Amino acid sequence: MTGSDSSVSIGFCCFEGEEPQINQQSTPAEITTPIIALKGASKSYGAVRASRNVSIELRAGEVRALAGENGAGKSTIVRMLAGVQRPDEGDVLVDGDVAAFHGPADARDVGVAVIYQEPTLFPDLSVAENVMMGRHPLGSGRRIDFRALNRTVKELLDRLGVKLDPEQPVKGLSIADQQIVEIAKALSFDARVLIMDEPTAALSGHEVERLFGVVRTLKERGAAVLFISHRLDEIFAICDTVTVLRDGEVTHDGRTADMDTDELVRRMVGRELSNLFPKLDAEIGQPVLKVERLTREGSFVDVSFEVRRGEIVALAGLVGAGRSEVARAIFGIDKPDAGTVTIDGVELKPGSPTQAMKAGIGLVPEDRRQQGLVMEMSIERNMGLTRLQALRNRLGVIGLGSEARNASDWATKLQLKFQKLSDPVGFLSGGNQQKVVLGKWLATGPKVLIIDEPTRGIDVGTKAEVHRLMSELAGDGLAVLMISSELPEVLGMADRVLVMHEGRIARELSRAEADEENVVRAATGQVAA
Amino acid sequence: MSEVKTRLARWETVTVFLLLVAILYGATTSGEDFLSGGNLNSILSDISEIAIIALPLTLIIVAAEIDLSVASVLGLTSAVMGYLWNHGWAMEMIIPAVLVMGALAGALNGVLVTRLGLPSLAVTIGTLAMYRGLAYVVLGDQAVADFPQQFTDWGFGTFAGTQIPNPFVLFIVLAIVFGVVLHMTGIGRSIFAMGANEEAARFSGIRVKRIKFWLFVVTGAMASLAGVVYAFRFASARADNGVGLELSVVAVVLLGGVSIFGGKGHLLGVICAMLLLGTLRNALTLNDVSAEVLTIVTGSLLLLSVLGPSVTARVREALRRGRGVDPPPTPTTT
Amino acid sequence: ACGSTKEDTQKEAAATPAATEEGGAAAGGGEIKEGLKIAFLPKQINNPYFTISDKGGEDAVNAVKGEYKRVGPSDTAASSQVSYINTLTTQKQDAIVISANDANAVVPALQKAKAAGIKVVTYDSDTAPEGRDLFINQAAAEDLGRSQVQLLAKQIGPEGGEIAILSATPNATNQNTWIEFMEDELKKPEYSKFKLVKIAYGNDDDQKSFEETQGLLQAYPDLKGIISPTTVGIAAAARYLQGSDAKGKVKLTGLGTPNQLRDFVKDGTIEGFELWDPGKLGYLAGYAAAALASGTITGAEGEKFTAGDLGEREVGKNGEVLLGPPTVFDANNIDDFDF
Amino acid sequence: MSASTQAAPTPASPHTTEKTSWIDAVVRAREVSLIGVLAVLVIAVSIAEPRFLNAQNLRDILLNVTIVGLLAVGQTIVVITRNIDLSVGSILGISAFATGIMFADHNVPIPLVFLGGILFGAFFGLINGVMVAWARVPSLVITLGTLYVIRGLDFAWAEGRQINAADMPDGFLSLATTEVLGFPVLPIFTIAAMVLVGVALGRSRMGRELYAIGSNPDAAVLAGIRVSRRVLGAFVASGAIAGLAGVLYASRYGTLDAVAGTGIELAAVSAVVVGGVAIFGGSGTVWGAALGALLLTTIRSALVILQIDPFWDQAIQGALLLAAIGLDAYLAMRLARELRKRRSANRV
Ligand SMILES: Nc1ncnc2c1ncn2[C@@H]1O[C@H](COP(=O)(O)OP(=O)(O)OP(=O)(O)O)[C@@H](O)[C@H]1O
Ligand SMILES: Nc1ncnc2c1ncn2[C@@H]1O[C@H](COP(=O)(O)OP(=O)(O)OP(=O)(O)O)[C@@H](O)[C@H]1O
Ligand SMILES: [Mg+2]
Ligand SMILES: [Mg+2]
Repeated sequence: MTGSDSSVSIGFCCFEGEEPQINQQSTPAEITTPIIALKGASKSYGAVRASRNVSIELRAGEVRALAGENGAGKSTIVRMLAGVQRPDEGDVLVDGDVAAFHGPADARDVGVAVIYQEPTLFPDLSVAENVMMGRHPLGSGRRIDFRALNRTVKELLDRLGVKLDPEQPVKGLSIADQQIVEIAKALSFDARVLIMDEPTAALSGHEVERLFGVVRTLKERGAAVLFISHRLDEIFAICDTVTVLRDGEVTHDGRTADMDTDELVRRMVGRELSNLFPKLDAEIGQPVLKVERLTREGSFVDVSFEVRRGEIVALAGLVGAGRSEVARAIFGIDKPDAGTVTIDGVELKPGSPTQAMKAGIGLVPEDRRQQGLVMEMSIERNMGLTRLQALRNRLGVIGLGSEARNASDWATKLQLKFQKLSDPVGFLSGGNQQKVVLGKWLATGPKVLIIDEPTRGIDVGTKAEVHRLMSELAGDGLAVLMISSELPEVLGMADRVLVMHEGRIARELSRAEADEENVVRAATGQVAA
Repeated sequence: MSEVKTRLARWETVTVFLLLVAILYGATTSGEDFLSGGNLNSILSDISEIAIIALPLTLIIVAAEIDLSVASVLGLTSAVMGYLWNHGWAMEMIIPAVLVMGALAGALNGVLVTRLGLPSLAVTIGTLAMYRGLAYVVLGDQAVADFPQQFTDWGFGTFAGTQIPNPFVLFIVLAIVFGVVLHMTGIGRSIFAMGANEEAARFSGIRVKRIKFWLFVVTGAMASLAGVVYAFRFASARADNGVGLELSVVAVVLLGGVSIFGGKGHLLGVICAMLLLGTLRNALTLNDVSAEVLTIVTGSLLLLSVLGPSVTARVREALRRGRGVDPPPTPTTT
Repeated sequence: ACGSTKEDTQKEAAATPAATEEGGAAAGGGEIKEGLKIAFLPKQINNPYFTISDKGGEDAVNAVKGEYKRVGPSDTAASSQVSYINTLTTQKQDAIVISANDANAVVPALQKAKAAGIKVVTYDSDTAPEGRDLFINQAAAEDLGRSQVQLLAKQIGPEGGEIAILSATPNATNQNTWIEFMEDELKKPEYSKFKLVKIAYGNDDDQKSFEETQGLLQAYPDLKGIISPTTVGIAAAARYLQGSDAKGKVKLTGLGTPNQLRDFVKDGTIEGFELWDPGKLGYLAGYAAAALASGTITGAEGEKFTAGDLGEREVGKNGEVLLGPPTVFDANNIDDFDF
Repeated sequence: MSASTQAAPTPASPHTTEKTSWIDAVVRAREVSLIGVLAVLVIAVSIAEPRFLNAQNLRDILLNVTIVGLLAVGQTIVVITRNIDLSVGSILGISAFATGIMFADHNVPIPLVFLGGILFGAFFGLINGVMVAWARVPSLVITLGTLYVIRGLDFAWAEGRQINAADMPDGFLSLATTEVLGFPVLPIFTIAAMVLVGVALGRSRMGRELYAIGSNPDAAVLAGIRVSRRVLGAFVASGAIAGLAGVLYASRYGTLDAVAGTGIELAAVSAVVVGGVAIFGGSGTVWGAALGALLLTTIRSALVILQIDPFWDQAIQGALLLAAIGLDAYLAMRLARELRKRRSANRV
C-alpha cells in the first residue's frame, strides 16, 4: 500500500494492489452505456407489488436521486440492484448485458457498493473489520494482516475526516458514527456504482456536507451514484437526475435542474401539498412537565426545562447531543444519576416507565422498529399494549374484541391505511407504522407526549399529516416535547426551541428568536447559553 | 393466502392431526389393549409431571427465555420432602414448604436473569447442576419411601371413579389457569410482546423484568409441585428423581409449536403435543417397539416440528416465485 | 413343603393365568403351562450385564415353551420402568421378571399388575416385598459383601492399610446393602489394620468411574486396595490402574465379568474378583416366573420348583430364591468362562 | 496478497498507543483473567493439599480435559455463529462405538480408525448443518432432536453390546498412557485442534466471517458472506471434532457401549460459557473455551483431592459455573459504564 499511496484517494482503495478500474475521463453521461440498470423489473412481496415494470439506468459520472413516498418501492429497487433479491420479472443489466446476481457478493464483484437503509454492521467486530469484511488484507500463509487492515481503514477514515479508532468495536458507537462506518464500508472498495439508501437520515448537516464532498469526488472519477433521501433539499443539492416512484411505478425521470421542490413533491404524492408545517396557535397553559437538573453520567448533564399545556417544545441539536437520552430518562427507561422529573407538581419515581405512564407521559421513540412496535404482532395488539389495564373486563380478562375496538377508533382518527387490524404491524409501510405508534400512545390519553424524531424516514405526504396531528393535539391541550434533527421541522412546529450541545442545554429560543442560524450556532457550540 | 389455508399451515393444527394419527395407529394395531381405560390411565399418568412443568415453561419460552433447571428443582423437591419427612414433619407442612422452596429456586434463576442480565440458557445450565447437587447434599444415597398412604394413594389413584389419574386432573385445572393467563390477560399479552421484542415492550411501559422474574418464580414453584406429584406417584423420594426430564419438557413445548425465539405459540398446541408424545410412545410400546426406537421417534418429532413449517414455507415460496432460487432473508424495509 | 414339580409334563392347560389364589403353603403340584407370556424388564435395556442375564431368561422361557419378551428403558430412571410395567399390564402378560431401578417407585405399578393377575419376579435388584412374588437373589447380600472384603484382605496381606470402595450410583440398592456388610465385616478384629477411607461413586459411567479411581489414588497416596462391587466400576478402575504407577501395588477386586476383565487378570492388574453367572440368574428367574404363572408355586417359604439344568430350588425366607455362591475368578480359572 | 501490504513499515500508528486503557485490556484479556483464576485456584488448593501439584495429578488433569476441551473447541465454532450444537455428546457416543466396532469386528488399522471416526462425526455434523442452514431452523431445537435421534441409533446399533479394552489393539489404548517428553499424547490432539481452529477463527477470512455471522446474521448476508455454507461448515467442523473426541474417548476409557458420553454436551457448553464465548454469537475465542474446560476440570480434580464429600461435587460445580458467568456479566457491565464515561470524556 505504501507504494501506491498517491493513487489512493477517497473511495478508491485498492487493497489487492491493483489499479483502480474506473474510467478516468469524464465522458458526458448521456452517451455511455449505463454501468448498471434495471429493465422492466417487477417484484412482489406476497400480495404487495412493490415494484412494477421499473426501468432505471445509472451512468458513469451521474448522481441520480430516487424519490418517492414511504413504501413507493425505493428500497426494493436497491435490493434488486444489489443482488439481494432477484426481480420476479425483468432484468438487471451490467454494462448493457443481462446479469444474474445470485447474491450480494455477485453485485459487489462487478463493483456495486451499497449503503442499506437498515444498519448492517457487526456490533462485536472492530470498525476496521466491519469496513473490510471478507476482503481483509492477507499476509503470509493467507493469514489476515491486522496491522495492514487497521492502517488502511485508518487512512480511509482520515480522508472522510472522521476521528474513529479502527480497532474499536462498533458496539459502542453512536448511530451517527455507525452510519459513517457504513459509508466507509461502501467507499472502501473499488466501486463503480454507489447506492445509498437514506444515508443521511442519522447525520448532522456537517457530516452530510462531508458525504456530499465524497460523492462529488466519486462522480468526477466516473462512478455512478444512486441517492435516496426524504430530505428534498439534499436531492437538489447533489443530484443531477431524479427518478420518481409512486406505488412501485416510475412516474418521472428527468434532470433535477428542470424541476423544483413543489413539482417533485407533486410527482411523488400525485397531488398538491399546501402547508408542510401547519402549526396552529394554541392556547398555552400551566406547566405540566418539569425537568430539573437531570443528569446521567456520559449522556447529559444538568438538564432543566418545562413544557406547558398546549405547547410544543422542540429539543434540537446534532445527532448524539443526548436528546434521546433525556427523553429516555424522563420516561424512565434509563435511570438518571441525579435530578427530578415532575408532572403537575408530582415527582416521578426515577427509572419506572409504568409510573411515568400513570402520571400521563407518553413516549414515541426514535426507532419504531426496535422500540416502537412489536413487528410480528397484530396492529390491534400493538395499539393495546399501552392500555392492558384499561382493556380488562370485570373478570380481569381482556374482553373479546376490546382490542379491536380500541384500535379501530384510533385507526380512523389517524387515517391509518391498513387491510385488517389483525394483520401484523410489519405489513404496514413506514409512515403507517409511525401512526400506529402515535395511536398507541394517544390512546392512553397522555398529558405530555414526547415524540422522538416524529418524521424520521417518513415521506412528505405522511409528514404533513403527522405535523397536522401534533398541532391538533397541542391545540387540545397536550404538552408536546418534540425531538427532531430536521431544522425546518423544528422551526416550523415549535413554540419554543431548546438546543442541546454535548449533553447540555446550550440555549433556549422562543419561536420568534428561533431561526436557522441561531439554532445551528447553538447546536455546534458556537455560543454559550 | 386464505384464512383457512393459513390456519391449516399452522403447526398446532399439524400436531392435532398427528395426535389423531397416533390414536388411530394405537387403536388399529393394539385394539382393545390400547383403548382400555387402564391404558388411558397409564398414558395420562406417564405424562403428569411433564405436563405440569410444560405449562409454565411454555410461558417462559414465549417470553424468549428458557429454564433448564426444572427437572433439578423437581429432584430437589423430592429430596427435601424425604428429608423433612425423615425429620418428623407433617406432610401438610412439607408440601407448602417445598412449594416455597421451589419458588425460591426459581427466584434465584429470575434474579440472575433479570438483575444481572445473564442469558437464561447459561444460568439454568448452572442451576441445573447446582439444584441437582443440592438434592444429593440433602438426601445423599437414601431413598425415602414411607410417605403416608393417603398421599401416595392420591398420586396413584384416579379421579372420582373415572380412569383419569388424579395428577392429571390437577393438571387440567392448572392448564385452564395458565391458558387464560397467557391468552386472555394483559400479562399474557405482555409475555408475547416481550418475547417478540423486549425493547418495544419496555418502551410500552411493560414491566419486563418484573414479569420475567415472576415467570421464573412460578416455574420453580410448578416444578416443585411436579416434584410432589412425582414423589407421591412413585411413593419414593430420591435425589435423582426426574433426571433428564428437562429435555422432554422442552421437547414437548417446542413440538407444540412454541417458537424458541419467543413471541409465538399457543398452550393448546403444547397440550396436544404432550398427548401426542404420550399416546405415540404408549402405542409403540404396546407394539413392542424398543426403547431406542422411542428415542428416535421423540427426536424425529422434534425435528419435524421445526422442519415441517419451515420447509413447507420454503417450498411454497419457491413455487410461487417460479424461478426456484432461494432468496436470502431480507431485512424488511418500508 | 410340597413335592417337586414335574417339569417334563407339558400339558396344554387352559386355566386362567390368575388361577392360584390359595394362600399359604403348598400349591397342588401342577405342571408348567405352555405358551406363558413372560416378560423381562431389566434396569436398562442396553446394559451388557442384562444382555447376558436375559439371554439366560430367554433360554428358560423357551425351554418351557413360553413366549419370551424383553422390554426396558434406555435410561436408569425408575419412572421409565413404571411405564413399561403399565404397558405389560395392559398386554396381560402372565409374568413380569424385573430388576428394579428403584425398590419403591415401581411398587405401586407392580401391585396394579399383581392385582390384574400377573406374577412378578424380581432378579438382581429387589423391590419392597409387597411389590413382587419372588426375588431371585444372585448371592446372599451378606456373603457377597463379606467375601469381597475377604478377597481383598487376602490380596493385600496381614499388614493391612487404607482401602476404598468404588460403587455405582449413590442410590443403587444392592450396592448399598453389600457396602453395609463390607463395613460390618471390616469391624472384625482380624481387619483392625484395615481402614475404609472413602466410598466413591462412579455412577456406573465409565468416564466418571475412571476419574473417581484416579481421584482416589491422588487423594490417598497410601491406598492399598479398592473394592468395586459393580461391573462398570471395576473395569474402569482396572483400566486406570493398568496405565498408572499403582498397577499391582494397589489391589483391585469386586464384581465383574470374566470377558471384561480377562486381560487385566492376565497382566496382573487384578489378582482375583468374583461374580455369579448372570446367565444363570436370568435362567433361574425365568423358571421361577413360569412356575409361579403356572400355579405350581405361590412364593411361600419352603416351596420347591425345578429350574431346568439348575435342578431343584427352594423358596427361602421373604420369598427369596438363592442362586448360589459366587465364583471367584483368577488367573487359573478365568479361561474356563465365557460371559 | 499484495507485497506492498507486507513490506509496509509499522507507521508507529500514534493512535495505538493512546488508547491502551484498561478496558481494552479487559476486552482482550478474558483469557488472562481465566488464567488468573486458574492460578489462584491451583495455588489455594496446593496450599491446602500439596499433593495436588504432583506430576501424576497434573497429567491426569490434562488427560481429563482432553475430551471435554476438544468438544469445547468444536462448540466454540458453532456458538460463535449464534448457534449451538447439543448433539455433540451423542455424536461422541456413536463415534466411540464405531471406533470399537472398527477394531473389534473389522481390524481396521489405527490411522484409518481416526479418519473413520472423524468422518463419522462430520457426517452427523453435516446432517445438523443442512437442517440448520438450509431449513433455517433454530439450532437449539435441531440439535436437541438429533441428540435423541443419534443416541437412539447408537442404542439400536449396539443392542446392549459392550466392547472392552481386550477388543482393541494395545497400540491404540496406549495412546492414553504414553508420553512424549513427559507430556501425555492424548491432549496433544486437543491442543493441535485448538491451535488449528484458533488460528482459523482469528486470522482467516473464513473465521472472521463466522464471527460476522454471529454478530449480525442479516448483515452478513448483505455483506456477501455465504452464510448458509459457513454455518453448515461450522456444524460439520463441530461434528468432526466430536467424532475425533469419540475416538479419543475409546482410547482413554477402553470400555464402550451405547451410553458413552451421555450428557457431556452440557459440560462442553459450560466450558464455552465460562470461557467467555458469548452464547449469542459474535465473540469469544477457542483459547477462552479451552481454558474454561481446563478450569472446570481442575475444579473437579480439586474437589476430589480435597476429599470433599462426593455429594457436594455437583452442587459446587453448579455454583462455580454461576459464579463464572456472573463475574463475566459484572465485568461486561463495568466495561459498558467505562465506555459511557469514555464517550463523555471524548467530547470535551
Ligand atoms: N420483506 C418484505 N415483505 C413484505 N413486504 C415488503 C417487504 N419489503 C418491502 N415490502 C413492501 O413493499 C413496498 C415497498 O417497500 P420499500 O421498502 O421498497 O419502500 P421504500 O420506498 O423504500 O419506503 P421507505 O421510504 O419507507 O423506506 C411497501 O409496501 C412495503 O410494505
Ligand atoms: N447505539 C449506541 N450505543 C451506545 N451509545 C450510543 C448509541 N447511540 C447513541 N449513543 C450515545 O448516547 C448519547 C446520546 O446519543 P443519541 O444519538 O441518542 O442522542 P440524540 O441527541 O438523541 O441523537 P438522535 O438524533 O440520534 O436522537 C451519545 O453520547 C451517543 O454517543
Ligand atoms: Mg426504504
Ligand atoms: Mg435521538
